[in-house]
Formats: sequence, structure tokens, C-alpha cells
Amino acid sequence: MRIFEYEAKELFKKNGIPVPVSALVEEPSELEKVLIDIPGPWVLKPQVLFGARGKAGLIKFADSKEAAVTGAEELWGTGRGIKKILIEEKIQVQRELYLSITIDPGKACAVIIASAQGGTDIETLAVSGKKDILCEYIDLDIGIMPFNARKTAYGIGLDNGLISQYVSVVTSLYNIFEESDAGLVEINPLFISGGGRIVAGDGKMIVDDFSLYRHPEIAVTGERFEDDLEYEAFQKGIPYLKLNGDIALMCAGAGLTTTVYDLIVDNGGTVANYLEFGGPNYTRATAAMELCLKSLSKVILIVTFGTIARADVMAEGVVKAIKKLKPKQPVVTCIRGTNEEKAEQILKKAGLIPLKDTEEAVRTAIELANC
Amino acid sequence: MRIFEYEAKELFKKNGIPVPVSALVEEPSELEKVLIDIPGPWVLKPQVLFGARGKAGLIKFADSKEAAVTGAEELWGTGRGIKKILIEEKIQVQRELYLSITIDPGKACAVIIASAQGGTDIETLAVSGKKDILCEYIDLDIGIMPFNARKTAYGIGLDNGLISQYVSVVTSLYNIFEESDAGLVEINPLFISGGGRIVAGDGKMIVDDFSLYRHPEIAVTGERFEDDLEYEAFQKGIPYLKLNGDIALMCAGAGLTTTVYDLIVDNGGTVANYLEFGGPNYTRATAAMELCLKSLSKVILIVTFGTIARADVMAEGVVKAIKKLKPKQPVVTCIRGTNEEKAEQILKKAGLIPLKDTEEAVRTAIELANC
Amino acid sequence: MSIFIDKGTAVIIQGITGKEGRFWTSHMKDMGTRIVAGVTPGKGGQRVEGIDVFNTVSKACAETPVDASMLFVPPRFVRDAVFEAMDAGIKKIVTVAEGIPLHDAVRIRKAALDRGAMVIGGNTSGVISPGKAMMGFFPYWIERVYRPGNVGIITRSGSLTNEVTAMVVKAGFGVSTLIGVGGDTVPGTRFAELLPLYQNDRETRSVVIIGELGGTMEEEAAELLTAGKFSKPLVAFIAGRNAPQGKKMGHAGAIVTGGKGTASEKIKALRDAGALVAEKPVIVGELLKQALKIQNKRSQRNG
Amino acid sequence: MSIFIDKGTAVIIQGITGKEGRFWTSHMKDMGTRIVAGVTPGKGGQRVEGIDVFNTVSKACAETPVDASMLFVPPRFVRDAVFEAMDAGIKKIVTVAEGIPLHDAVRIRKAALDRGAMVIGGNTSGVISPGKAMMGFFPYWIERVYRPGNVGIITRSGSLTNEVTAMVVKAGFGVSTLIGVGGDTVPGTRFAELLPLYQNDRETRSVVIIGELGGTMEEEAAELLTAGKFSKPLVAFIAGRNAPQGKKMGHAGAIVTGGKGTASEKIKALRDAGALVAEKPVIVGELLKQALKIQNKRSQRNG
Repeated sequence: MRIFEYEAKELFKKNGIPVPVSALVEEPSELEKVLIDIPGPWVLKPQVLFGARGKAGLIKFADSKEAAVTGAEELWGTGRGIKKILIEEKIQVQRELYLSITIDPGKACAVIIASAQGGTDIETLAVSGKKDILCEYIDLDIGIMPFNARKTAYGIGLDNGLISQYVSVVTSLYNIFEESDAGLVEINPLFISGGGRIVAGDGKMIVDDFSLYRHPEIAVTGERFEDDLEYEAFQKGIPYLKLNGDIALMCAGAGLTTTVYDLIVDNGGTVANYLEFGGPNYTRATAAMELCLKSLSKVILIVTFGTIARADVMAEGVVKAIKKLKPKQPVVTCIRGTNEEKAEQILKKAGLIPLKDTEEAVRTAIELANC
Repeated sequence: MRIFEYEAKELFKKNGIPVPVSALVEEPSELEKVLIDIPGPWVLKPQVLFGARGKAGLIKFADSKEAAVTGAEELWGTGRGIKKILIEEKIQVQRELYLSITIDPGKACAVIIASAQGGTDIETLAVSGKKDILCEYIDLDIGIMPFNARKTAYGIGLDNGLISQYVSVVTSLYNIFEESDAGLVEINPLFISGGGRIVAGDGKMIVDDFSLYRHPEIAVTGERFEDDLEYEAFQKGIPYLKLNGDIALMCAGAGLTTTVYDLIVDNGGTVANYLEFGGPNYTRATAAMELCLKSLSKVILIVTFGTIARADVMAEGVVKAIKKLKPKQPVVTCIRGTNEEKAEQILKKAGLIPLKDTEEAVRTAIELANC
Repeated sequence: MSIFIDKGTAVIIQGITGKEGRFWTSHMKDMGTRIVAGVTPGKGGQRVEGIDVFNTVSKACAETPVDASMLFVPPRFVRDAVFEAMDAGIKKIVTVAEGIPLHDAVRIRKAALDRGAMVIGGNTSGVISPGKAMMGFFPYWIERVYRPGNVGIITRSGSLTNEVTAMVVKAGFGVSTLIGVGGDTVPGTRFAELLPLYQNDRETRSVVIIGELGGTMEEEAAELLTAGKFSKPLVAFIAGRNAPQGKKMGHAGAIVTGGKGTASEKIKALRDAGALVAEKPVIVGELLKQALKIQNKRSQRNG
Repeated sequence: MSIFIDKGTAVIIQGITGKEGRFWTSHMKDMGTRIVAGVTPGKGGQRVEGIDVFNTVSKACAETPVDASMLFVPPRFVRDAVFEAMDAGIKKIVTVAEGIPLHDAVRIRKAALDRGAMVIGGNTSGVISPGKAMMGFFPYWIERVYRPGNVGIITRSGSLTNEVTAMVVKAGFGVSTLIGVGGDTVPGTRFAELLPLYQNDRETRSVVIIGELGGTMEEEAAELLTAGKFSKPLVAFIAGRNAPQGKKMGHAGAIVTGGKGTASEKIKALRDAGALVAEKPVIVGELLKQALKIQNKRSQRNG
């Protein structure tokens, strides 16, 4: 689950990581007071969950109140669904560092990633061979110790005068990471201000979905999703991605669904949505098909090869769903696994053509979509 | 540092371990209200830090208010320094268990010790070959997990209906142990009440002295010491035990001091106090001698064999202390180590006889004490 | 003697009294798996499918020698159950649960590494040696997939594994041991840790890896090949070649950012290391034949 | 080649720039210890006693091979410093600090056990091989104590060690390696873990153990003897025979409750295991001679 910058910064502040003075505004009428409370110049940062806001021109700087108001109006007017804007004091920046904490699945440790070169180019830097990027591994059971933080501090060449501030930031960030069950916490850029203060310039955070039950403080709202349908699917517990093509996928298992996606693209087709109708959801054909219908597809393609999921149960569910939802678009089925002969009969009886080969099903769906 | 039963039980309560309803009284005038607030019958438990209160007849049971008042007055009148009395509801006990957590220095783990047979005989049970006593080891870095608690629960043969309560008590007790930097937490007896509730009948707790700096919540007051002089010595950072013999020890190092103690007893002498004048205290002869003088000894015996502690510095300190404090009793010195020749001269010059052999010093001290 | 589990492996079932536990215990037994005990706290003394149930793993282990533990335990309790098994000295553990909290999964894998134990899963169907034994829930009755043979299969997926394995069987092969490492971000065991077992397994002549975008497990397998630590014929299928960047497609682990962990990268790494990579499931059988031919020629040259 | 430390052992000093660190670094160097680097956070680039100072242990280790680390670090920071040394791969660590928090000490020992490292201390004078090298603060200049020879000494005490060792030397012996395990409740290394090193040490012909009431280290040493894992002549002195019960006398570890860990128990255990136990320091030398005689007779019989 993604956490907004302003939420991450609230957590930072609570845990002793310095952040710029800021306030959140949601409509023009709130601006005036904020621009009085916070001394200018300002930075206006739309609270959205997609990356590279800066490169997209969505971060505005303002020296005057007029410029700030104009900037905010521009952001609200972009049509990119911007609601909340974080108004921050502009920090006089001497240097930008990079700091994040994530999991190393191989080492089975948390890893602190630090670089003396923060900012938007960190990913290029990462791909170019990890030069100037420092990794410090932390055993989750042992936790962070001051020496871990010092190693990263000296490792990226910080001056002695900044070490203790930096160590405190790294330690606090680790504690946030650990206590939030995060998959990632990132401060990029981490400012060193003209006055020699270390300040979090940004805050990115992803909390593990499987751990949300231990975090009632994180409200799962529609705001956290790029698309309303994805939010709806999440609430229903169905893995779902909204795309913009013709064929709605309703397949069993992440691997098989991804494979069907590949085959569609290989064969010149396009995908309307990615949806996993399998695992614990194999009895929920109606809920799955409802989502597929909302994606405005030309064809619904059902491909399964059940493990726990019984083919006959899935086929029955699909038939029921069709009866109830009466989709206008054709439904292509390729349902296999335990009791697949029975499934075949069920589908035939309902007037569907039970295919047995995944590629054949894909080709059929593309043909139907191109009709 | 020892924690009073009432303090331990407050911690238990805060951490969800059930305790009897109770109130602390310090003087007779407070009794009446407490005996109204808490339904009888009652148990009266003097808050003292020495063990085996029950065997000493210092735990009183009362069915009537009159009996309670009489009991309390008896306790205040024992002359054993009883101030605070914990008045508790008397739990109707079905069974008494034993539960404690301490450190296993060899395995370098915490160890949960549980037994189906609690009460005063646990130590006999322990000595008799650990029968019916169950140990469960916990890596401090990993912490306790539910299965650890379950193992002890099933291991001591608890009924299914009690398991979840017991697991919760063990888990909470471990958390208290860990968060308090305790050397020991013990609940003995741990009651199973007639109604099938698990309730802490007692609470014993020792917090590691070296960890007190992380526990400002634990006030180090005179109450926690058996003797005012021991409290004074603790505040001065000088290891000290009050005893009732003739010879005040002022020796360097725990091992050597203990050895001198052994030699004195072997040779028929008695010790007035145990005091370590060494390690970080080797320059503090005056403070050490002051404590020795308060022990009302017949002789002061100084034996050192310095490691960091320089013999000349110690000798000089002793001479200064004598000049300042003018002890009436004789001072026997046996100061060796770095610069011992210089030390010898310093002592001689001050009119003392610098001995070089520990046993000779011990014999001399005993002779002087017997004069 | 197959990998991880064989007819003789003594298996306990943690969570045997639950609905899933009962159902699959019956199937595992039917298939031939040697299940020696079950564990469910509070249900000690019961019997499930003729198997004695104990309150704790240590009690079960005190009653009978145990080689492996199969967990049918909800994700929130997996960490506790895995540590209980390891605490009792069990070195082979399979957990099928989907939804294990990330930090729990990390702690589980770390503890297993530190103790020389092997945890397979979570979010997997488990381990199966067709015709012998299984730990997990495989529809072993589907003959066109779970046919005994000499192809080892390592996979991150469930349904896709059936799809691919069916192709392997269609081409005339059978399966020695199939291990699903699971689809989570931090599986207990990784591809590169399993390949050496297959290398040493007499019943495995070749291996098929079923991977997908995200993570680095396929790259690690390629490194192992390059280092010469796995020399049997290897065929791979990697899902997600066409996945849109930045989208979280596939399993939990399969998020691709900044060009790292793409299917294309994985395919290149495996090909560079000498593996044959199938563009689609249907050709996996064909590639297996090719790989075995190449191997035969090589051994003839060397022989 | 002596135990733990020798002339060739490359030692770093953590906390080299402090007052104690500087002072004892100079002495350790004078005695012949090979000190290759110092570490104090924030003091990187300085030099102390001609030794380069680094900000982190890992940086020091990157500059020069390191075998061992000597800590002059206040008790509150010992855990961090020990873990830093272990993290850099150092397997021999000596910490002299008195006052290490109990749970820190437990974690330090546990981590050392898990990683195959050896931590000596805290609350000790350290390790010395007279005439060769030392890690710690011993008044090695006192010739009637720190004379080179073939008696290994293992001790929980400081001053008492000087007292007893002086008796060993007075009897005509010298010291091979003296190791102070320290007086804390949870020392990093225990007697029974050191005895095998002395068993294998060619320069050690006999060992003196200086113990005291409290804990079980002496009993563990006795078990080792009984198990036949230490066969050189062993003499012990145990302080606290007359200590009053229930009083916390001696070091932090030396609290005696309910008849457990008394000096008498320890003395009995050691005697039962074949060690000679001195009632007072002055006879330790005599007992050493006896023990060596018994050993000689035994080997003559066997030879």
C-alpha cells in the first residue's frame, strides 16, 4: 500500500527526522492562511502516487504569494486528479543525498541504500553499476545499530559535522521501516541545507499489503489507487489492473495470467484488464466478471489450469455469472484441471465452446476482438 | 536493583497480567478505607526485599476487619523495618504454579522456567534434580513467540481451557523482562483460582544495575537497600556490604577482597564490612575509608595488588585519608603492584608498616582486632 | 531417492485439524506420503485420517522421528509455526499460505539460512515427486501433468506450472521432483539454492525453470550455470515479456522498476549462461529434447 | 605460537583516541603487540602513537588485514563496538569495560557463538602472553607476576590474579597465556571454551584456574575434565569459601542462592574431576608441582 508524501513526512517528524515546515491544502480558500503561516519562498507539491512529479513539471516553486496561488491553480487544473497540495518552505540546498531502506530477498535482510548523489538521477546511477551507491545490510531480528548508520555516513563521505545528524536520520528511518512493515521507505532527495541541517526533501513509503492487518492506522481509501476499479478490486480481494485494450483477462494464477498477457501481445492483441480469477477466488466468477465488464472490453478471455481450483466449479461459476450479468461481449473459455471433463460438459451445455489449448484460446479472443 | 512486589504487580497489571485487587498502606489510618474498598478476606503482605516472608510468619491472613487491623499492627511492630503493607483480596486457590524468566549465561539466552508445582518449595525442587521443572530458551534478538509459551503451557500439563490465559501471561512477563533489562522476573506462586483464572500471587523482580541508566522510571532510593550504609556506598559507586565483625576490609578487586574474607574467617577473625577499593575507585581512598569507619570496626585492613591501580597512588590516597579521617583503629596495609617500592616508602614515611604478604596482613589484622 | 521428499520421508502436518489440513492430509496419504503425526495446539489426543495429533511440534518429535513439516497454517501464524518446527530441529519445512507478512517472511528465511534449514514457500503448491510423495496441494491425479519421470521442475507459479508441465509431459517426458518456491517477494528458498539438489539427484536428467518478471531469482540461477555449478540441460520459461513497465503484474515479487528484473533481462542472462529459453509454454518440450541432444553430443565428444 | 594473541597477531584498537585507549596502546606496543590500526568515529585521519586512526572498523580492515580487536569503549557503547568488529569479520575481540548492561552482554555472547567469534570480557584486564603481546591492561612490568613460561592461567579476577600468579612465579614457573574472562554475569567466553585452546597449545604444560563463588563456569570446566577433553595438569583456586549465603559478594555474577554455585560445590566438582584445588593462593605453586609430578608418573607408566 502506497503512502502519500505528506503522510510519510508526518511519520518522519514524529520520529525525529527533520522535514520542511509545511501545510496541506485541498482548495484555493485554504491557501492564504498557509502562505502567511509558512515563510516564503515556497514549494508546491501535488500529493499523487505516481513517480517523477518533478520531470512531469508538477512541482512548482513560488517566490511570491501570487506565484504560489497561480502555481496551485495550475496543479489543480492539470486534469491529473490532483487534490491535495503540500505547501512547503523552500530549503536552501547545499547538497542532495539519497537514502532508502528496503528488503534484500536473497540475504533476507533489510538493506539501507545510501548515496552521496541524490535527486532524480538515482535510478540511472543504480543501473549504471551501483557506483557511489552504498548498501548496508541489517538483520531484522537484531535491528539497526549505530555502527550500521555510521558506516553509511562515512561511506558516502559526509563531513564529521553532519555525522551525528545523519546517524539519527538513518536510525529513525529504519525504525519507521520496521514498525510500519514497510517494503520501502525512501528519502530522495535528502537535503543538506545551506545552514548544515539535514532535512528530508521527499518521502516515499510502501507498506506491505499482507501486513495491513497490523496497521489499523493506515486507512485503505480510494485515494491510494490510480484507478477506481483497482480500488474496488482490492476491496474485493481480487488482483486486478486496469489497462486500455480490447481483451479482458479472467485467468487463474499470476503466472498464467501474465503468460496469457504475453501471448495476446505477441499475437497482436491488446488487453483491457489483468485479473486473477484463481487461488482463493476461484469460486467468485461473478465478482470477477463484474470487474471485467466495467473495463469496457470487446472480449472476455477465461484461461485456467487449476491447482486447488476445481475446473468444474469454475465452469459452473462462469456459467452462473454469464446468466446473471449477461455480458454483451463474447466469452472465450479454456478451463482445465481437476474434473475438466465435467467442466467441458457444463460449458457446452451453457452454449459455450470449451477450448483446451491456451494459444488457441488467445487467438480466438483476438479474432473476436477484431470483428 | 530489587523491585518491590507492589511495583512488580503494577507492571504486571499494566502489561495485562492479572493480579489480585490490592492497595498499599503505610500507616494505620489508611487501613479502614482500604478494607472497605477491597472485599475480604484479605492477605497482608509486608513490602520488604528479603525472601521467605511466608516462612518467617510475615504474611498475614485476615477474615475480619479486626483481624486485618491486628495483623497490620503486628507487622509494623516486628522491628524488621516494615513500612509498606500490601493489602490484597485473598484469591481462592485451586492450584499453585511457578513461573520465572532469567538469563542462561552459557546459552546466552533468556530462559523461561515453569513448574506445575509452585510455592515455597520450588528451590528444594530445583536442587533435587530439576524434576518437573521446565526450561524454555529464548534468543533475546528474536524474542518470544507464541509457540515458546505454548511449549511451557503444555509442558507443565495445563488444561486446554487455561492455555490461552497462560500463554498471554508468559508473553507479557517476557516483555516486562526484556523491556526492564531484568536479571530476573518471577511469579511464585502463580495461582489458578477456583474460577479458573490465572492470577499472579507474588511478583519478584531484579533489574540489572548496569542498565539502570536506561530506566529513569526506577528510582534508586534507600528503601531498596537492606542497610543505609549500603545505600550510601551504592550512591558513591563503591561495592560495599555491611557485616557485623571486627575487621573492615578495604581491598582491591572483588576476587581479592573475597579471598581476604576467606582468609580472615579461616584464621578465626570476623569481618566488619566488605569493600572494594580498586578498579575505578583506586583514587578514592578517603571515600572508602569513611565507609569503613562507619562500620564500627576494630581494624582496617587494606590489601591490594593493582592492575590498573598504581600502588603509589593508592598508598598516597590511604595516607591522605588517615590524615583527614584520623581513624582510632589501627590500619594494616599490604599494597602491591605498579610502583610498589614507591608505595612502600610513602607508607613508611607516614608511620605505617607496609606488609607485602596477604596472609601476613590478615594475621596481623586479626591479632590487632583481638588486642 | 528423490529430492526433498521421498516415500520414506517422515512428515508431520502442522494445522492438521483445519479444513484444508484434513483434506490434503488425506490426499497426501493416498498418494503415498509417509505422514507420521499432526500438530494443532489444543487438539492433542485427537486423530485425523488415522494420524495422531499433538499440541506441540516438540511433543510430536518426541514420539516419533520427523524429517519434514508441512504447514496448513493461516499466514498470520506462519512465522510462529515455522519457528516452532525449526526449534524442534526440523530442517525441511513447506508452507503454502498466501499472504505471509513481508517482514515475517524475511525473518523466516534468515532463520532458516542461519540454522541450515530449508523452508519452501509461502504462496506455493509445495513439493511433489510424482508417484512417490508430496507436501502441498497438487492435483496429482491429473495424469497429463503429474507423470513420473526425469525432468526436475522449479517454479514460482501454480496454474502456469500445470500449463508448462503438461507440455513437458506431452513431449514424452515425466517429472522427477517439482518444487514451487512460491510467488512471494521473499520466498524461503530460491532457485539457485535448489539447482544443486537437482544436480546431485540421480533421477533428474534435466531441469525446467518456470520464472517470471520481478526479483532476481532467475539471474541467480544463470550465475550458477555460468559458475559451472549446474551442468544438466536447463530449459526456462519466463512469463512477463510484454508486461507494461512500473505495473505490479504477476506475483507479489513481480514489480518491475527502472529496467531491473524484466523478463527480457532474465531471458538474456539465462541464454548467456547456456540455458534454452522458451518464448511460450508450448515449445518447452521441444527445447528439452534439443537440450538433451546437445548434452548427449557433448558427453559423446568427451567420452 | 601462543593462544589467542601472539607477536604476529594484527590488532586494532577501537576507542584508541580516548585517554585509556592512548595510554594502553602505548604500553601494548611497547610490550611488542602488533597494533595495525585504530578506530574512533570522527577521528579518522588522526594518528595515535604512530598508528593510523579510522572512522569505522570496516575501513580499517579494508586498509590492512586484521586478526583481533581490542576495545577501549565505555560500557554503554560496547555492544555497538563488538557488533561492528564482528560485522567486519573480526573473530577475536577483547572488551575490558566494566558495566556492560546485562542484556547487551547476552546479545554479544549469543552473536559471537552464532558467528564463530570469541569475545573476551567485559570487566576484565584482557589477555596477555608475557614476553610476546597483550590485549588489555596488564602491569606486565611487574616481573614477579608476568614472567614468561608454561603455565596457562584462566581467571575471573584482576587483583586476585596478580596475587595467585605471583605465587606461581614464586614457585619457579612462568605464564604462557593468561586470559581474564571477566567478572560479569555473562562473560563473552567461558572457562570450558578456553581449556581446549590450552589443551592444544604446545607452550602450555599446565593450567591454573582462578575462580570464585557464583555461576557455573568452574563446574563446566570440571565436566570438561571428566569428559577427558582436557588432560593437562590443572590446579584451581576458588574464592568465596566462607562467603555468607544470599549476599552478593565478589563480582556481579557471584550471587549465591539456595546452595547453588557455592565455592564448596565448585571445589568438590573440580576435585572429583581430578583437579588439585588450593585452599589459599600461597599453595598454588606447590600444587602445580604436585600436579606435574602426577602427570609425569602417569606418562612414565604409559610410556
